[in-house]
Amino acid sequence: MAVCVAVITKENYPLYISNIPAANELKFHYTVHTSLDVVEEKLSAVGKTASDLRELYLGLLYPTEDYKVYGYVANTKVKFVIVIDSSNTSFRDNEIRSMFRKLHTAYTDVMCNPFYTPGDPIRSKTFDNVISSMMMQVC
Amino acid sequence: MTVYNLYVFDRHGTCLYYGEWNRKNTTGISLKGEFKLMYGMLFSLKSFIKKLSPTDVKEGFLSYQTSKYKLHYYETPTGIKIVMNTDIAVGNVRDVLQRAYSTIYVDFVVRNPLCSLDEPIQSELFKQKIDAFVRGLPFFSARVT
Amino acid sequence: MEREGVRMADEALFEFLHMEVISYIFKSLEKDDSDNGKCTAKLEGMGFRVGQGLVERFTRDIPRFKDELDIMKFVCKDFWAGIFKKQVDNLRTNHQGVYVLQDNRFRLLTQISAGKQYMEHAPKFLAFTCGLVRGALSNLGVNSIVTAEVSLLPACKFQVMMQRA
Amino acid sequence: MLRTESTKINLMRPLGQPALACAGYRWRENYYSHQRRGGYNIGVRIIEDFLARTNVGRCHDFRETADVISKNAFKLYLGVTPTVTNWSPAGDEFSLQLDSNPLAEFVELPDNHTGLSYSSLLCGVLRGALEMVQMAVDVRIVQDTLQGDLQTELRLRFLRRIEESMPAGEE
Repeated sequence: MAVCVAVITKENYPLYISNIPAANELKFHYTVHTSLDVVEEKLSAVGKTASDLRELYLGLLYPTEDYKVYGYVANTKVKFVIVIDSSNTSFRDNEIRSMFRKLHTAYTDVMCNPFYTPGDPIRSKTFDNVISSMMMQVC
Repeated sequence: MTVYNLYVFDRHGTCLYYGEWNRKNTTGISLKGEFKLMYGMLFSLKSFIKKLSPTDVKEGFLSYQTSKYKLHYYETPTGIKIVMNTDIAVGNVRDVLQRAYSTIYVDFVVRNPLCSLDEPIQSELFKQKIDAFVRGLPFFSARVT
Repeated sequence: MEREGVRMADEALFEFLHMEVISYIFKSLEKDDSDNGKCTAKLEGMGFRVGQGLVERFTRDIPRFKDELDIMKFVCKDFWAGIFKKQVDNLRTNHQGVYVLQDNRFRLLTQISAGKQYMEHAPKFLAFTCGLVRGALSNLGVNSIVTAEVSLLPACKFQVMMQRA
Repeated sequence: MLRTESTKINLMRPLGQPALACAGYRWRENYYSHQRRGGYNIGVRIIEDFLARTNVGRCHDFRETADVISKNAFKLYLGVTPTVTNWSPAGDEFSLQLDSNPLAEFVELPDNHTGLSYSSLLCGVLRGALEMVQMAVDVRIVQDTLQGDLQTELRLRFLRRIEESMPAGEE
């Protein structure tokens, strides 16, 4: 499924980033980082145009040669980015949507852990498990 | 029909609340002394009744009646005791006392963090509610003959 | 019906816990004879963290907010109802970043008094909620200062002053 | 306007947090005793709320008590029904097993708090509530999902019946 999943704060620093293969870390960080500009752009259009961007799911941010980058921004401005391998063409929009829902729910649970300090990098086994379920089934 | 007075005791015998409506007599002793005697009497009555009963009692005693008045008694498993004296025409008021406990005592004493549970109740809101409750009872009548 | 029951239940639990937390904090700090300010600040801080978490959950299924007023309306309706089982009765603003939320029967005060009695105790029952609102707004990206004011229980006014960066 | 769908979970949230903050990140033992004492105070009041709302009468024996705790009290306040099990031969001790513990629903203990008995609040609540209905009971947590156990298990041991004392000043 996903090759990279990232959670970014409203101040644009990462709370969580996971990617496979791990060796490509730098590349993914770059990809995610670049996508944030597109996110900002899309968000700044909210309220200015009559488009339906009041939805939390932002859709495809941009495609590269190898990947498709999707975005989702919660009401609390926390950003979620999911990167899919371009070769994986069978993906439907609905599936991406439900992945984001899952991700958002998992993040909400993290926020509700009294031992978690908002803004800290996410270190949670439960969250890790959710993410890895989204990253598996690649091959 | 009418209501004379009402007592609420805690499990240790402290009188948490006392209110009177159409009570015309006095015992001639201080209220404090009266509370003590009342509780003592209830305590003895209750334990003796338990001893007399052929089977294990669940409800305990509910009321006693003289030719002039009737004393109604309700006790929760936590030992809160509500006592109401009425004239003798009043029937079984167990559900009334139970309602006084669940909708007034619990709501305005137990759920009021400023009320400690083992001291006489200071809350004006509680006093207003219980007064309105008693005055609203079908057998309450201020016009006593 | 079932769900209704469950909802009621948790409400009572929240109430009793809130009660106990307040009494715990005030008791534990009384010994150090420190001022009440410290206790209220602690309660406020707790509310802040809870507000942050709750708002994440409460806003998960609703469309993106248009503006600040939209956010405040959400706080008065969904957020308030989710926690206190009723909406704020009145929301006013000066359109310069000050909002006043009026609750005529504030849940955490309704059992305490209907009038002036216990007025001096009211602040400690409002501190957590002030924090709750500030925490929720902060997580929604709005920094604010939240204070509460009571002139007759159980009515209560929360004033939210936006802090512009 | 009410979002009933998620309210149950919503309100569990404010529970966990202050409970913890209540401990103020003190030492573990301290947390434990504070939670127990805090729980006790809650228990003392919540039992009245419970009786008022359920109209449950006095229990005849400890088995009935166990049943009421599980089927009525836990169900009412936490929305779960723990299994009553592992009775001692004398019938004075039993366990409440919870597959899921609503109090700890979102909790993950950090590495420096691994041994923390997060739910000890529950022990205090049960002890306080039962004491008000004249039962002195010892309650402890013997299994805890937060500690990696498969379920959470509370062990309740009946100590003695608290007899109603004669009012002061009476012979």
